This record gives sequence, C-alpha cells and structure tokens, in this order.
Amino acid sequence: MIDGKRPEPVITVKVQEADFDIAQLQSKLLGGACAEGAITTFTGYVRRDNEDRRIDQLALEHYPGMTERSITEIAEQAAERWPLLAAYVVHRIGKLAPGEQIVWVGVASKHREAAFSACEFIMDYLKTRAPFWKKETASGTEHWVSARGTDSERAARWQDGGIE
Amino acid sequence: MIDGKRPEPVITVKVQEADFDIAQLQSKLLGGACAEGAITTFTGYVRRDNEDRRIDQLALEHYPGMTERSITEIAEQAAERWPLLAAYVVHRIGKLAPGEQIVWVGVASKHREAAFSACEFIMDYLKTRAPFWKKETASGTEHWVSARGTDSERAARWQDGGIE
Amino acid sequence: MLKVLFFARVREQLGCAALELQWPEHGLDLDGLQEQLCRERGARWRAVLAQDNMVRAVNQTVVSGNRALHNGDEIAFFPPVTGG
Amino acid sequence: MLKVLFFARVREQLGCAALELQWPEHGLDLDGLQEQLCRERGARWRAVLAQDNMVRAVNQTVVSGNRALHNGDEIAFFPPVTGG
Repeated sequence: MIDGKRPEPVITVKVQEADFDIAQLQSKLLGGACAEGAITTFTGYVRRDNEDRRIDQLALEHYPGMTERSITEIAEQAAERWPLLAAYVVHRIGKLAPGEQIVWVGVASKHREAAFSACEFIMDYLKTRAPFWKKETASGTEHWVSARGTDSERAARWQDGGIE
Repeated sequence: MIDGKRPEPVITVKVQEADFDIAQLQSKLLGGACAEGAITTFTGYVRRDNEDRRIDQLALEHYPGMTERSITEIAEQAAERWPLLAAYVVHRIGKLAPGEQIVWVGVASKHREAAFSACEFIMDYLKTRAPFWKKETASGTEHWVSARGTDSERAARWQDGGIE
Repeated sequence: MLKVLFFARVREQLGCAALELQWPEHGLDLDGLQEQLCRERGARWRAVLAQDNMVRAVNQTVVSGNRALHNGDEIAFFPPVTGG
Repeated sequence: MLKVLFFARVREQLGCAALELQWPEHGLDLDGLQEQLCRERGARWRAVLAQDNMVRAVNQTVVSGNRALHNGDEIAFFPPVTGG
C-alpha cells in the first residue's frame, strides 16, 4: 500500500442450497473495488464415482451456525498469516448431483504466493474443521462418506514447524 | 477413473490482446465436459502502484511463437507431475491499464492437491520461463520492470529435492 | 437447560437430532453428560457415543477431552467432518 | 541464413528488433555470433550484449553457455522475463 497500512481483509462466508455463479463471486470478492495483484480460486465439484461406485446423488448435512463460524475463523487465521485483501467462501448444502459445484473459495491478495497459500490453507481446514458431512447414494444404496486421513495430514502441514 | 486409465490432459494456451471472461474460461477448461473433483484458478491483475509510484499503464511485450511453446511445455511438465484433467492458460499482451486482468491459469483435476500444486507450478514457471516483459509508465516516465529474485526462487522450489 | 445436538451418522444411529435437558443443580461436565445420556437411554446410546473418532463440541467449538459445562450450553456429537 | 531477434530493453538499447545474417561457410557458434555482432556494430553493442543476466535462446529454447549453431537457426537475446 502506498500509505503503508495493511487494510482489514473483507471476509465473506455463505452456506446455501442454491448454486453459485463463479464470475459473480470473483467480482464480489473485493466488494466492487477493482482487483490488483492476484486472485486464486478453488471450485469443488461433486464426484461422479468413488472407487468403483457411480454416484447418483450427494446429500450434504451441516451444523447451522457452527459452520459459518468455523469457516470465518479459518479465513481469519489465513488473513493473520498472509497479507490478504479479501476471502470469500461459499459452500452448498442439501442434495447435489454429480458434476455440480459444491464449494468455492476465492482469495485476493497483492501477492500471488499469499493468494495461493491462503486459498489452499482455507480448503485444507474446511475439509477437517468445518462441520459438513456427505452422504452418497450409489447404485441405490446410501452411505456416509468417511473422513480421509490425508485431509487431516494436509491440514496438519500448516501447523508450527510445517510449511509456510 | 473407473476404467483405471489416466486420460490425456487437455492443454490450451492463448496469448492475446483481448480481455477474457473467467466464467467462460472455467467452463471451457474441460472442453464442454462436466467437471469433477477440483478446479483451481489464478487470475493476475495489473498493479496500481509499484513501491511509491502510481502506475498509469503497463505494456507487455512477448516473443511470438516461443511464448506459446514455453507455456505449453510448462503445462505439460505439470501434467507429468500431477494427475490433471486439463490446464488452460491465457496471457494478455499489449497496453493494459491498472486493475485489468493480465493472466489466467486454470487447472482441473480429480484431486484438489494436484489442482493447487499444478496451478502454482505453472504460475511460478510462467514468471521465470515464459518470454514476457513488462514496461510500466508511472508519472509520465516509462521503465522496464526488473525480474524479481523471488520469482526464480519460487520456481526453483519445484526442482528435484524441493517440495512436491 | 442444556441443548444437545447429533449430526450425520450419529444422528441416524441414535434416531435423534436434538435433546433439551434440565440443568442439574449439582452441575455437570462433558463426560458426565455423556454418561448420563448412556445411563438413561441404554446400550445402543452407549455403543454409539463410545465410537472411535466421535467429535464433541461445546458452544460450536470442538473440544478434546473433558470440559466443564454451564447452564445454557449447546453440546454436539458428530462424526469426523467430510466437507468440501 | 541466421535470424537474430532482440526483445524488450535489449531491443531498445540496440535500436534493433531483428537481423538476418548470411550463414558463414566456416560455421559459427553462439559465442562466435555474439562476437561477430560486437565487432561489426561497435562498442555500444558490445556493452549491451555483455550485460549481466542477458538471456540467449536458440530456436526458441533458452540456452546457458555456448552452443553450436546451424544454418536456419533463430537466435534471440533478451533480458530476464517478467511475465504474468
């Protein structure tokens, strides 16, 4: 910044059933201000198959209140670690078909390394700390998706002594 | 993949004066096929200020032919290191105003860690290997932007013995 | 009063999404609450709540180990999360 | 024939974007080409092409150190890139 002050990053978190428009989200990320530097985004899509099963439907349950709060905390932690202009997270709940958009994370920063790291950090913690649960229907049978050990490992990378 | 075969990733590289539409690019990334897994994108914007100077204009020069070729090689190397479905790079040339979009990199993969790493890898190498040069006009004075040492360091991280 | 919530597979296994309990005059901690639920509701609850990887949250913050509770707290039991 | 290209600051400093040179019967390598340009075009060219960090490419591939050239090659001189 020319005036040497780091602006407070704008953090937005939405949990919704409705689909989202990624171009609109990216332009909203800075709340109408023009971007500068870098925006990194992550879009997650519902898988079409899981191991050998073709997925017919995914249902997402969440813990209302705690979800928004935990995602906001994750984004705030990212903003403490890296110089961010803004972070925006949208996560869908309810019934979704394979190929549908399920989550979008956008991070704006003047520095590309900060934008990349913060976006990945938010996704890693979203996977391990935000209270969402997935239930798949495949070949007419429902089952809850198990947490992946690799998700916890990826989140743990960011702890003290891990990568910066 | 259900059939156990890794599909050949679709690599697209464009160098153009025209602006681009990120939503259209993200939908083109898989060539009309529906996404699954993850898409990571990076959008770079022209800076508004550089150290103490307000930037009036940025002019981008490139080496026609070598540019497309070197970006394609970078994307192919990313596709050898990580299981990608597609990678799409658009880089603008010519005269740009502060705040305008200058580069977009989109990577699709079934795995989010691959999508993140490949997108960052492509950007790091784009900065150090693709023949683009920036000339800034600030307060009526033109000057060529110097290469940053940190860009070379970031690219070097990916070499043997570096992070995966 | 205490509000107790169950999510996802835990909710299904118990057949219960939410409970409201009177706040006991003698006070209660998190382990004590879990023991009380098991005692009152039987072997099925005891088996479900003792599962490996059960996550417990107090006032929407995940806690590890036991924790003092206070009147008005919101407690939740759920399996490891799988979001995104 | 050899095609020699100059980009960005190097192009401006030399006042030259592209040259075409006859392929010499005795052959030529990259250092030899650079020396020939300096000899024919004078001190300014010698100073510019000797700058630290000068990048040289043969047939659109960056090379480090000297390299044999062949008739028809495209050689480029340019400063470190700053794309993206």
